[in-house]
Amino acid sequence: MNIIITISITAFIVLYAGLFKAKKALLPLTVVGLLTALGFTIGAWNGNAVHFGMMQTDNFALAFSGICIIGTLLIFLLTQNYFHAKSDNVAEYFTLILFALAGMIMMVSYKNMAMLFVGLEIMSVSLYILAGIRKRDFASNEASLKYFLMGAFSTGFLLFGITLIYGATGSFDLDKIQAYLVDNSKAISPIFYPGVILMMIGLCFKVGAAPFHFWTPDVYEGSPTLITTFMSTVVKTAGFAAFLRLFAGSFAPLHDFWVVPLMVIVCLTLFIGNVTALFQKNFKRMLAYSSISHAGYLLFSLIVLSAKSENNVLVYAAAYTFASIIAFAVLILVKQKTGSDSFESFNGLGKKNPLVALSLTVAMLSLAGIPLTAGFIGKYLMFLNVMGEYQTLLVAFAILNALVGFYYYFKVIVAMWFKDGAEIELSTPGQYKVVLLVSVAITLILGIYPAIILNLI
Amino acid sequence: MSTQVFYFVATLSIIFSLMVIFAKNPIHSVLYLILTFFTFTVHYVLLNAQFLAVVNFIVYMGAIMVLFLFVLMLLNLNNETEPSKSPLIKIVGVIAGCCLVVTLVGSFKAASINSPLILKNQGLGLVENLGKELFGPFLLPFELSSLLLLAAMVGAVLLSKKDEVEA
Amino acid sequence: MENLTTQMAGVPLNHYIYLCAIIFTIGVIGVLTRRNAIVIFMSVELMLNAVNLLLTAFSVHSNDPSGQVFVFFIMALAAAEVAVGLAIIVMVYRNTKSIDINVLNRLKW
Amino acid sequence: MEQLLLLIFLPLAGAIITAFAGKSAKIISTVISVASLVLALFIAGNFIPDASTQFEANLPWIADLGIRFHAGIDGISMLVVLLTNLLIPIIILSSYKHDYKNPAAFYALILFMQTGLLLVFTAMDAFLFYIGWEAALIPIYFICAFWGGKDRIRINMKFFVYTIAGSLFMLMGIIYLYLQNPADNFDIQAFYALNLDSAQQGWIFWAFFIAFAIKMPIFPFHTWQPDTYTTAPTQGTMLLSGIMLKMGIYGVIRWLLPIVPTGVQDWSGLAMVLSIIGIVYASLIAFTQKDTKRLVAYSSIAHVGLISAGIFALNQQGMQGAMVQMLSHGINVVGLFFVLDIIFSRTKTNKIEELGGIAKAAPQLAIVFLIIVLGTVALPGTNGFIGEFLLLMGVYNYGIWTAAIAGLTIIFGAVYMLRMYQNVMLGQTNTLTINFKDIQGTEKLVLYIICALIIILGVYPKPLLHITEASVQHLLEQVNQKLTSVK
Amino acid sequence: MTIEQLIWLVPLLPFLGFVINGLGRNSLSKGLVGIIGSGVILASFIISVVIFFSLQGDTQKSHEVFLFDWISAGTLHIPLSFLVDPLSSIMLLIITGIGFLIHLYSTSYMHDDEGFGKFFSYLNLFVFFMLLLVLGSNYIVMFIGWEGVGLCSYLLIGFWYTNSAYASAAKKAFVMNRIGDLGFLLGVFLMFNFFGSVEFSKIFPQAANMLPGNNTLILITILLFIGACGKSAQLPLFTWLPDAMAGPTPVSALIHAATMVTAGIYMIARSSVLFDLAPFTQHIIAIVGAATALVAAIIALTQTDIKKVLAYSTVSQLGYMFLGLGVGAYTGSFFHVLTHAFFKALLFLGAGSVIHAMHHEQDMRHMGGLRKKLPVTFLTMMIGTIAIAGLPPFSGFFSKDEILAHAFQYSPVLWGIGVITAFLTAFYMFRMMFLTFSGKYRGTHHEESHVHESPAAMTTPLIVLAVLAAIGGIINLPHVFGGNEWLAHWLSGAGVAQHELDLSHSTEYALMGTSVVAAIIALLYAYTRYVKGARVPVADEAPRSALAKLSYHKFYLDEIYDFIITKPLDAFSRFFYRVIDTKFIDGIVNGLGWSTNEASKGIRLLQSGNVGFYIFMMVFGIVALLLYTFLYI
Repeated sequence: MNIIITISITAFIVLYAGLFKAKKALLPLTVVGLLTALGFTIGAWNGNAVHFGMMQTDNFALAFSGICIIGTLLIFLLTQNYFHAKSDNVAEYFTLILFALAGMIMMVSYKNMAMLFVGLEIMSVSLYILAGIRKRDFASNEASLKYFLMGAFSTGFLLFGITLIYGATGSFDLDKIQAYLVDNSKAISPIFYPGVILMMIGLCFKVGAAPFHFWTPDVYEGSPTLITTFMSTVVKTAGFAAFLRLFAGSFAPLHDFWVVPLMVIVCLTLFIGNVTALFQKNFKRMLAYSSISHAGYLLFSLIVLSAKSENNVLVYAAAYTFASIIAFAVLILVKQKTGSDSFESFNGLGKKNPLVALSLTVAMLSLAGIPLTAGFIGKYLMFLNVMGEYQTLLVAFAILNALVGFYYYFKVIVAMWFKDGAEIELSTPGQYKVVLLVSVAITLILGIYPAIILNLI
Repeated sequence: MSTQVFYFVATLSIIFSLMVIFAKNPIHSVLYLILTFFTFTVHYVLLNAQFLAVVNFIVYMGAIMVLFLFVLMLLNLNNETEPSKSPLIKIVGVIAGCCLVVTLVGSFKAASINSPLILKNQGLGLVENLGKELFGPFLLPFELSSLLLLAAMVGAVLLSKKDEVEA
Repeated sequence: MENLTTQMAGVPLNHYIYLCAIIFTIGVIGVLTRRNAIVIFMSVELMLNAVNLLLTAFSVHSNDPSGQVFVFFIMALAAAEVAVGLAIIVMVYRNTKSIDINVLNRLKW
Repeated sequence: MEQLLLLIFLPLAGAIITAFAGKSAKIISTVISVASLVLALFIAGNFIPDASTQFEANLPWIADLGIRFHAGIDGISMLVVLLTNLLIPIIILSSYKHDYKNPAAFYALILFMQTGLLLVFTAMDAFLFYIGWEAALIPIYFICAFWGGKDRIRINMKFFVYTIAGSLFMLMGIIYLYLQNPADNFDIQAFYALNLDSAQQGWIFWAFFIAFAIKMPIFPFHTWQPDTYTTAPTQGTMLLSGIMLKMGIYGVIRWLLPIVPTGVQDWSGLAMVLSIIGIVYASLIAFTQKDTKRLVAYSSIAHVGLISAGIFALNQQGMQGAMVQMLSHGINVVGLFFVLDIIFSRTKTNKIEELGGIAKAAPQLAIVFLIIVLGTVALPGTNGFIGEFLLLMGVYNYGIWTAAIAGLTIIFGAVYMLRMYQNVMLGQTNTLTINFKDIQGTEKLVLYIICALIIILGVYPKPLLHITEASVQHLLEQVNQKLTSVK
Repeated sequence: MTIEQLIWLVPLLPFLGFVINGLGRNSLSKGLVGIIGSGVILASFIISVVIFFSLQGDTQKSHEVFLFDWISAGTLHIPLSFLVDPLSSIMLLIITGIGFLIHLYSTSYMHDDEGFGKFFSYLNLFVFFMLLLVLGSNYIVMFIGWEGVGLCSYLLIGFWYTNSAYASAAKKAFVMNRIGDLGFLLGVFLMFNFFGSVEFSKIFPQAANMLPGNNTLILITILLFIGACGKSAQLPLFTWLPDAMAGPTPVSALIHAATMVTAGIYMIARSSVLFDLAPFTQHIIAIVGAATALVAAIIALTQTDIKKVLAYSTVSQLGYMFLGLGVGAYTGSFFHVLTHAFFKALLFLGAGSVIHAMHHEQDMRHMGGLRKKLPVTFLTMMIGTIAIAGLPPFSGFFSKDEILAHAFQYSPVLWGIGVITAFLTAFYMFRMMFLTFSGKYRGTHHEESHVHESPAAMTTPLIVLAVLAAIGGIINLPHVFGGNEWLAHWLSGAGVAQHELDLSHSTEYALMGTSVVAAIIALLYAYTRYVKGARVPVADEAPRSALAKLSYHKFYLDEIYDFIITKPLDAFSRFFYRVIDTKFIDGIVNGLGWSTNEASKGIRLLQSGNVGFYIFMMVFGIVALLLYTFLYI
């Protein structure tokens, strides 16, 4: 509860600070607010409190809240020199990001469909706006409108799903829904099943799983890079937490029913994400496809439900989030200097900017899943989970896709280190350095000694 | 006899909603949509959900649709210039829709849920009842939906106002 | 009024489901077949309304007011979405002088 | 235990220091690598040649996943550890004449790779083994792709994806074994004790075998290798051929045979056939190669084919032959590539037909090259003979025809190696080779060390055989015991 | 000093010579190199003599000297140990004795060569390996020497490596030897499997208790024989030996006539216990030996290079020895090894002397009338020629006739081939002598004035060898001539027991008479043709009769091998590389990558940018999922 309140209040304060043109104070205020929220998160650890029967801040919720808050914090640090040059509505942007974060906190800790719905929509509406904040930029416009239209469309399905489940169970409460499933395991209302499927569709859309992923590449590419960072990391993590809370929790008794379509979705997602990413010439778009493929890996945790599923998602999401933040941070730097986000603009980056290039290399290795990085541990846990029920073919398929992944992740490594380029020297602001170092440190620590996070939930 | 009212209104709902999507002129679409919403209001009344009926009438027909209309007028889109999609896409779209409705209804196995709708509590849809519910168990989402509205407000302002720096 | 509603008792629940499914699908068809962003958006509103009606029907059926409360939330969302959505459409229109979604194809492949 | 940890992590520490050393990276890395050689020799000196695992380090690592940092040295490990720590300083020394750009990164990567290799060779925990396996791959990829020659990016990408494809399937196998293991850990002894039925063993066999076969490489998984060897910088080629391919062989011995003996038994026929096809096939291809590095690359495939054939023969001679040959091949192939590098650095060509008559201008080089060639063609009295003799004997015990075909390697090997030697070194000098400078300085040092090793190990191989004997015997007993218990 | 204490010095001394000369090849003076090189061999020779005599006085004829454990793996234990017995002690004498003479000769012959030091170090190394070969107490140590001498042969044939034809000849020798070596090695493996050991002292006693005709033994012996074929230049592997004449002449004398090429005979004689139990193999050996003898002799008839004639003659004589081995005349063959070592070394050294005098001209068509210029060379070579032609009482007569007598007993056909070969041998040898030494000098006058007799360092070995070639026959004088067959008795101490000859004395006389008559006819024919008729072989391109062409072109064996082995292998090589490897296997690998890439190109088009399409796809997915739901419930 405190977390949401803190974040909301921070948002208001920032909004008002913007009103009073206190531009310099925005970032410190935000950071203080987020750190406070983080403090509350840690403070509530093991509390497992239920708020108004609507929110449950169990460790699952807190852990994901923590990741979301830290991720957002890092992204805020990346705002240095980012918005200021283009606009003087920085305070509004900050506010919207914070609102979105508040929505995500709701998504990771809901106990009632209403909370899920409200949280999801707070987040989505904020993102629709954030995607379009480059008002004069066609790409940004397009991204915003596409996201909005498709997002609203998918919300319809999500709502239909919620309605059907309500119709079947007479309640929006997750526990009651689960109790309904357990009590009536022989006579579940036939409208419950389509309800589950429709909710799955709605959530798949939010996390960008095929065939509901189509918005992802376009929106990621068109949005301002920083917003893309936010969308592809924190937002995605929250989406998965919501997905997991529902399906690994309430709908778990129906696992046999929804696992088959989910498997199809996983395979499609992996295949389309990886294979399409292969041919991309644009780093940002490649990252968008890569985020699709990571959605596929993350969904592995739902294919075999175990006590570890939730924690596995946490590890994977953490690995993915921090690696992606590095990638996008470097992308922002490169784009600021070269004006392009194609692979070519990374050529020869390693010569003049070893720190940046090294960070990006670590990030790419982690995304590709090379041992000693967090990404490997994440993938390993996913494979381990699925192998637990000997879904070997699925794992083999995922491995083949991971191989394709190596190709495109290494493209940028190749460009940075092995190709000759313009030898540009990036101007890396201090905050970027902090973000890079922190993210690299987290990536490596989780990769080498993941024990610290393995039993968190 | 009065069950016939439901079927009559339902038929109207369907017809009007079809008109919404098939009207060439967006303005007409909006107007048909208002009609559709009106039929919905009737449905709410039939279900004795008076509060919703009122809210639907005010918010949807009064506010939202007026906003639509306003924007259409603002953008001067009252003509029928929208280049329509090729007939093929339309046909495919309709077929896809039909498939959707068939599978949707089919997957409900709705035929099995044929218990008649009985209003057990006359006051269910009244403001009092709903208010208790809304400010009782659903207080938190209610409060938090203020964030939603605020975000939308900020966003709408942000997007609509002319940006000096960029201009 | 009360008289009317008591007489409504005869309508089976599944007929509400049929109705809402059909309206919902009409919304989907609208989204599929139209190119005008505003009309598409309206179709989405149609879908949401179908859901609203169904929720109310379920609510009445199970004698539980929470369904109707949820409809209230959906309406709140609809309002918010309309504000944002129309703002976006207006913004796009300012740049492209069109609200035809087929114009939106710079981002692809 | 401390010694082992020091052995493994000294190069890593060295890598970190070297990475920040700038210009003096060369010296620092040399010192570190020599120090680790001394350490390895010290460990070898204190090694008791029985079947036990010594210097064992067993520390908790990722407890929740049953992963421990469990490493140790037995006879089989000892030999490859020695090989690694022997070759790394040689490889570093061999780079002295080169002026690589970014030397700090270059040497740091080599040392980093050393740690990965040592992890592979000492791991007693499957997960640790896998980590080392990949940790060795990343640096070599960077070495080859950064400092390599023409078309290096595409070729190394292929190499990287190809090898990692294999290793991911191995990871699947490891996970499967872990899930089968009631003790919920990755300990090698626990894996040895597993009782899998023959279908399971077959699958595990393939999961592991493909990884190892790609690494070695065995026909038909070899096509990444000639290109990679050809384009890599010489030190990269040396690392690849001298040490890295031993990872595959070591893997077969340590992880494949004892864990899935029935699988091996069921499929060893095929593995044997592939190995033997590889011997003849690669030898034949080497006949008409026009590029010296490529020729040696193919010859390496042939040699490795023989080693794997010796292992799959599943007997003491074959296995010990494989062990000795791993070391010998490592030394010889590093020597060969170094000589080719010397020739290339002076003439700027690897084309056989453009060379000739170097022996006249550089008699010392001619002699050391000849010794290395003779070691490669397994002349008695050189290290190559001991290995090939035992290997052929092992293969012979499997079947006389297999041995006869595998034995063709001693004929074919002579053909292509001598052809190359003749065309490169003998004959009249030409414009490219007339001013060929003879070897000097570190070149001399390295080549003399290599030649000395070739001859000493050829004349007195007993220490090597002694180190491995008990462990190999134990391993084979384990395999046979398991095989009989299944029946 | 006992044998055990001395024996390791025998190989060690040449090895030291190799090391010293090898390291000091640029710093030591030529004189010193020569002294060291020859001196170590002389010292070895002296020790060998001591060993020989102490062995003679010893009741125990077989001494095994263990040095150290070399290879051990599982049940396999291979010690590095020496075996001194009558057989090896005689070989020691030949190797070190003749070796010394040739070293001495080389000090003069190679004096002007820039690779003098290198030459002596190689030569010493050769002697070392050869000694290892004969001293080894098991097949593996023998194999070290076996391959080691192959290496030295490679090095010395390719001594003048700047000539790429010479380098190719060296490579050819090495590779063809390797073919045999593989057979040898496989034989050893089989022996290890069969007997559980590779030690002579463990194998032979076991074999002695076996019955003849054991299939495994036949296989073992055939494999060993393949090894011998390679080393001792028998059909079909003999073509390397004539090419090996590319090396300096002393090398040809030492390696390719006197010692190395007889290693095969030594090995079979050593393993006579096994071969006796495998009559089938013996049959093959006899046939191969006879065929080789005949074919090589025919080729030798038309050769014009003086060394080539000698080379083919060597092959032919080696064939003789194998014929002997095949028919069970182990002592006879070994006797022939001895005498052949004397006269063939002599002939080669003589030829070397001629070549030296002619300034490295080897073509007999440019020689002639050298008798006056090179009297010592002529005389000594004549003795050698008579010896090889098998005219009594020179050594060749006795050894050859012992083989022929056994061949007759075994099969008259083989004997017939032997006699024909003897006839041909006599003919081409005298042809060579006459072409070289009689008639008129066929070079320019200017060249003629430079021709002069070789220095003493070269002629002394010639003389010593001439004496040995003349009288060498006495060591195994047969009973028919009142001899006591000393060599046969001596070798029986090493377990080399040859089949008894039960021919009547008259038959023996008749056989001898036949071969002697054949030789004399040949001599006369050669005389009339080349001295009286003063005929000179025609130029290379000149037309020849079909048979002469066949002979002159060595039955086109090189061409045939090239056509059926080298060319196809190279073609395979290219095919494997270009088609199978690059196109097929790598094509599949690359194809996977390519098709993924193509798939990527195609699939990314799905992302058309059109919202309508996206939504359509989503609806499609939704319908599919709902369909599943419909079917599930």
